[in-house]
Amino acid sequence: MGENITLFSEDGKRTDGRALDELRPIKIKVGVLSNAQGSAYIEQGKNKILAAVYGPKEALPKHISLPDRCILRCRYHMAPFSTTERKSPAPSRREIELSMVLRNALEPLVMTSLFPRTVIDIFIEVLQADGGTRCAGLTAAVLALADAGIPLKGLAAACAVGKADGKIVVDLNDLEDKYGEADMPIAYNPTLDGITLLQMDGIMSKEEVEQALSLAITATQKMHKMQVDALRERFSVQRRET
Amino acid sequence: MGENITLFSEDGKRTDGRALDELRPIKIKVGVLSNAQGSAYIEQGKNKILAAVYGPKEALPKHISLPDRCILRCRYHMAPFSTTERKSPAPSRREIELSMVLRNALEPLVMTSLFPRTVIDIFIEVLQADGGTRCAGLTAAVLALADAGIPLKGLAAACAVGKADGKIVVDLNDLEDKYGEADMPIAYNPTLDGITLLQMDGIMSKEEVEQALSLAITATQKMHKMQVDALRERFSVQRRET
Amino acid sequence: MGENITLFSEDGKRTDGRALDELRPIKIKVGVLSNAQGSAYIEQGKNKILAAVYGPKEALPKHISLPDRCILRCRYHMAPFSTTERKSPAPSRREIELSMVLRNALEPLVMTSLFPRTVIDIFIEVLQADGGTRCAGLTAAVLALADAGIPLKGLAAACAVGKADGKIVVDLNDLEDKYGEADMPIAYNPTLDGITLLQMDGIMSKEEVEQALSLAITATQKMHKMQVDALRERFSVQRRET
Amino acid sequence: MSITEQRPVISKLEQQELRRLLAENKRIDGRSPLQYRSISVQLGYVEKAEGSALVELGNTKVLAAVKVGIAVPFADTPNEGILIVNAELVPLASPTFEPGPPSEESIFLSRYVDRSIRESKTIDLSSLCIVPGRSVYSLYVDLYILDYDGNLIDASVIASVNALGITNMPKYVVEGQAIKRTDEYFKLELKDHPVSLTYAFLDDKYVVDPCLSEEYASDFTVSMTVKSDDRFCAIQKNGGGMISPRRVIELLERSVELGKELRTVAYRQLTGGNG
Amino acid sequence: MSITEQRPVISKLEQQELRRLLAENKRIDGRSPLQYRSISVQLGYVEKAEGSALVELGNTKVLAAVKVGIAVPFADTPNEGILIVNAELVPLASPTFEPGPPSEESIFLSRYVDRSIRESKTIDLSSLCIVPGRSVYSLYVDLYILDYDGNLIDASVIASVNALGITNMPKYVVEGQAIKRTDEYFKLELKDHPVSLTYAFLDDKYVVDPCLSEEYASDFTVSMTVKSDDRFCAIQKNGGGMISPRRVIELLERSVELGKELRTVAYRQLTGGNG
Amino acid sequence: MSITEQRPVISKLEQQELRRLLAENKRIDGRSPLQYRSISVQLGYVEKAEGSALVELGNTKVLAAVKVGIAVPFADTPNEGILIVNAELVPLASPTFEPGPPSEESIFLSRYVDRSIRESKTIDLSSLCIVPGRSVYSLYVDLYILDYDGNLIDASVIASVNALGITNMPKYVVEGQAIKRTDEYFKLELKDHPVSLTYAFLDDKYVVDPCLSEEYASDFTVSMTVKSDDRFCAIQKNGGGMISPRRVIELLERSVELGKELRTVAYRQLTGGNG
Repeated sequence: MGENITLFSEDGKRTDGRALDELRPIKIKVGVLSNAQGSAYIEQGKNKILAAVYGPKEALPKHISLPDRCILRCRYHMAPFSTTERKSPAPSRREIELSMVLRNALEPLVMTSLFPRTVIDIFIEVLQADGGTRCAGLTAAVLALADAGIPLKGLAAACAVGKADGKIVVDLNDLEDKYGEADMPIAYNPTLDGITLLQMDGIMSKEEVEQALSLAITATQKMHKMQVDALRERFSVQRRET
Repeated sequence: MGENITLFSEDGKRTDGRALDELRPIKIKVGVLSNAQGSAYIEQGKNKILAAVYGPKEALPKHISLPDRCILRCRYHMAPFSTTERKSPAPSRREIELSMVLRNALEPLVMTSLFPRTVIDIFIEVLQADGGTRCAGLTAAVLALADAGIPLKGLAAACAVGKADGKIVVDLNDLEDKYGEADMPIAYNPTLDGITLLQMDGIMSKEEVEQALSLAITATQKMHKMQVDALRERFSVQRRET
Repeated sequence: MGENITLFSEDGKRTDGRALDELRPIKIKVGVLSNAQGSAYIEQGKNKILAAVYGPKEALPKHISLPDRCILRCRYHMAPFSTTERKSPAPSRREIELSMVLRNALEPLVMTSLFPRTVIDIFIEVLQADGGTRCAGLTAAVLALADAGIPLKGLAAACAVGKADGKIVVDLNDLEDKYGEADMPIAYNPTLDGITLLQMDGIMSKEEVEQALSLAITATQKMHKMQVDALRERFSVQRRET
Repeated sequence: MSITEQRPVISKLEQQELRRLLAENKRIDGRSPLQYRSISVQLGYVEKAEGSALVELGNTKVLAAVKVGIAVPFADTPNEGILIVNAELVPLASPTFEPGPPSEESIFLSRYVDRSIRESKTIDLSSLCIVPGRSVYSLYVDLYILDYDGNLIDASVIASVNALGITNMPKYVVEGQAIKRTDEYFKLELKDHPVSLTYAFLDDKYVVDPCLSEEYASDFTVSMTVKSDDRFCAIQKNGGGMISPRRVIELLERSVELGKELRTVAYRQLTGGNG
Repeated sequence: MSITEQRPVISKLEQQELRRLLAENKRIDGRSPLQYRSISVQLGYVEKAEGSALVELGNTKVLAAVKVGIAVPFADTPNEGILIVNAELVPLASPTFEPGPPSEESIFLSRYVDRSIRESKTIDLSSLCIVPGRSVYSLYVDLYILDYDGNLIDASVIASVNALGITNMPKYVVEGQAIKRTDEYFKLELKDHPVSLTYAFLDDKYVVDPCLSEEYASDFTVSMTVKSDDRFCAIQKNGGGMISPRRVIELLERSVELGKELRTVAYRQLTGGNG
Repeated sequence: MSITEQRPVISKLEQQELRRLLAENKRIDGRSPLQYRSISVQLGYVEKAEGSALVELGNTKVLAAVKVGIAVPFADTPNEGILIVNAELVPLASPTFEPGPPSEESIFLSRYVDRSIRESKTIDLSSLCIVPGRSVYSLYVDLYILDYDGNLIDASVIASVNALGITNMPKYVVEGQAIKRTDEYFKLELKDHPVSLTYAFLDDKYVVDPCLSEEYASDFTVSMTVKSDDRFCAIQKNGGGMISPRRVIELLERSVELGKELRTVAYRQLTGGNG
């Protein structure tokens, strides 16, 4: 913002050497915690994020429950050491907003009507933040739900697209997030052709939004495959164990 | 307070041109909000205050309810922009005290035994403050209760009286409130000859308190008429509407 | 800490003239409050501490109750004026920890299985602090429990032992607490030979801990006698009253 | 933690009625799907604020007020003024608003309005610096929801921009180490006139500017803030449900069109009739 | 939000008994309607505070302690010391006092005591300035309710004034930019000796200095603080119910009379027997 | 207020099973009573922290991270750096951990770890002073409990000391009134390698390093922190129940022995295999 940061090298590569439509290296592991019913860990760039799921379980106090479906509770939280400057562990306004945004993005994936009067708790802990934490967190949370054996309408993966130095790019890193012109996080389910998370900050024209949207769909489809692989690995491990 | 503020001009008029026993211009409107069961708006000097009433409704959690009558909840709150310096929206100690004082002043007017186990919520929002907000707020809240169709033992209007530059005055404005010697807010029901709100800050002798009390009774009787007019207008409008 | 504080005079006496194994002057009075079911007051050195007990009474909300025994709630709190610098009345992290430590030290003394589904509240208020407040507070709280007529497995008295200027001492005063090498608060029931509170801060060798432990047992046995005397006085007063 | 919200139970009948009407491109209050409610704007409602506007969008009433102060700038933007947007869902506006610390809904609302103003650069914050690194103007935009009949976002953006548009800034002079307030004022300059357009979706049909019963019946809403140059500065899907990419693109088009109209109406008093 | 308080249920029988007694000008503890309970004052109870007093009014026990510090003055009163009154309704005093942040009752109590001291100018705050605009004395008056048998207000005013009356102020000297504490002390001077008189009303009858069961049975109470010169510096009706103007005037008279007596008793140790 | 904790109901059967095993000096996971679980330490897990370590003690997972900053020293220790230990019982680690402000368990944990480090003088805080009274280093040690299978205390001490042991301190230079960060770093020096040993008691039998089901079944636990020179710097009985003085003395002996072993394993990577 105002500073002369160059987001592209002379050969058109991004600050971390990627092409415009290239995702950062991603590492996903499902079933990483012993107490949680379901859990998943994701590394995307330098992001390190854990997601865990507890439930469905009885909703207490009762007045929060719904007679026809299960409710979701979701907490997105950043560890105090996840950012360059230490962050207070108390939830910031941003974390409160993102907890809601992520709950809204996860809710349409869950077959909530199968578990009336119950609650599912979803915890997303950012251990290290490197731009795009809400998206990586969602990608992990979906897997934690699947790992918990909760029936889903489908998986969804999320990825930020946006604009940096005038170009539409995929999977913004920390620098592009801070100094770019626009940031548009998107969660997408390819089977149902449905977007469950859609936000945009910054400035883009209609045409640029359309172009970014199309990049996001391709990127989340790639991530979808990694999700499936991670689940497959998880279940094959379980099979070996039994 | 230590500063040389003159509260009277040479012809004995107050800083805003009023006589000692003269009220500021008052504008009252009943039924100004669409969601609330009852509402009222008052302008008194530069005060701009909204009051709204919800209820009677089931008291939840149940342990707050009373078996023989309805309970009242009351919140007096100042908008952050209502004062010269921006005020934090979190309730101050003063606002907590006044919420209690106003609840206590409203409670004897309501026929609470008609609605056992229920609760009535009263919200008073000061949009602009100009001295005497608790009194103007009460005057509006009584009308909001009436507008909600809640049976009352009677109306009550409130007005601050006090002492400024040695003289007993009615309806203190902001300057007189700040630099005067004493401030005595009073709510009075003329039919039952009953005072429901009585406070005094500052210094007055027994005789001065008596004199102020007598001024307050005359002033609140005038305001009582305005309350009746505002209710009449409200109901005639409703009649026209139907 | 780093300052040259001498904790012993040339004749080997402590800063307040005591011998190594000598307790400070102690004054105990049981039954000092009118509303509480049980209460006790202790002065130990310049410590002035009140303890009060309410209960057993119905545990509300119900979900905090236990089907097979009564639960305890305990609050250790320091008055804002109890310390040299004024202390905020909001509970500090230290006070939260000590509330838990004291609850854990009192719980094994109470015959909790006699009162299923109930709660006993224990309040400890430090009016003036002079080192060893948790121990003196516990000594008083045990008496408040007895005064409330709650069946106990036995009394317990508490005392800090520790190391100051290389010597093992009993009942540390404020100076020894601050500038000494180690502080070890202990609550002990002589009949059951049981320690219910054990903490240590600072540095001591195994042999020093053993020596301190032995001093603590002698000291708490002396205090146990004072507790019994204070209860006897309380009950004789009550007998006289009836 | 964010928890699934409990909407007031809308009778199945009412929801069915909305569906039936939507199938015929009709709405419960007689509007067509892409018709906005009437807007009234009262400028300068609160004299004690440096700028204020009371906006009525149908029965929804939002009061925005701007308080101007002096503050130390944030360490990472020493040359920029401070803009803070705060929204209060005042309990007199709705039985569902509770007193207490800001709810997630109010945080969400204020953050969306903040983005709409900040990202569109409606206010040039670098023009609000007095002494770099030491003293800058602070603008507190307080949103006060007084009556709630749906679509708080669009009404709040309109109220905020109007309040900012008439804000009187006290002039300060630097005298040595001190900063002194003068009796002079200058007008805060608006660099843009953003509007937000909110759509409520029910079974893949949508309406713009939903009233409260439409909001409750809907699966989710999408808000889009459009700048005067037709570019977008904020988008947000709010609530559960899924939207297809095709629909998003459709909404972008709608918003450019509808935004032009809305801008003219919403800021008529600021611009003398020219959006 | 303030909510109708839930008083412990007083059996109808007990309330009837109080009524019956009042009809005969009698009270449950044998007092006459305008008789105060006995007062005991223990000065200097807390040695770590610069001033303190433990007051027992019947079974009601209030400990007041004054802590003296140095602070930056408020911007609007750069030449005045700071006085802060804080009341803690300590849970060991009553089953109705709960641990946690200050309740409205405790806020009300501390604000009434604050007014009684501040408005009567018992402390000349302008004498507590060290360096104008930079350093002033701060006086924290902490009220600690230890046992609650009614009439906290009157007991708290007495405890506070007594604690202030023996407060030792450390002397400070200004050395260039720094302020240094010396070993010397001076006595805080009391300019007035205010007392509060509280009356509990039941069916238009009233008693002074209500005990707890009278407070619970009453419709409301009225407190009046009287200065040494018989003028009033604070009045407060507390609780529901209505009072007629005639009754208020009657209470003013009563308070002047009773105030003289109470002042002599309450501040005997401060004044050597002369109120 | 501290309230009797509600432990998940362990079936009577399971508790009986533990008792039966203990009577034979056996444990539920096959360990002998004084056998520690296996420990894995991953240094530098969080690159954004100046030091960090992920410790797995059986299924218990604790992440410790050190953030280094600059702060004004406390008034009573103007020449010392600041050490703050904070523990978060993150709700994803256990169904019994709830989001919200620090629970008493988390406060207790962080304060015990703080004492273990501070009293053992593992960090020489006086070496962390930059300008006396004005600028010192601050070390924030954040403990993040990620998976909870008992014995958080021992795991947390190990994680904290490991994280501190690899902490890179940015060098600062004093230039006139200002303090400037340089590009250089130095290693924080550990003066000691304390370890905590935690024992769980059931009917006067005890085991070291309890797993979660042992913790739940136990009457209480005792933790003891031993320095490299075999002296103790922190002891804490936690939970109800009574312990005899004889048993305490026995634990002191055990802790010296077991501490030696544990230190070698826990800090192998820091010390190159020599505890």
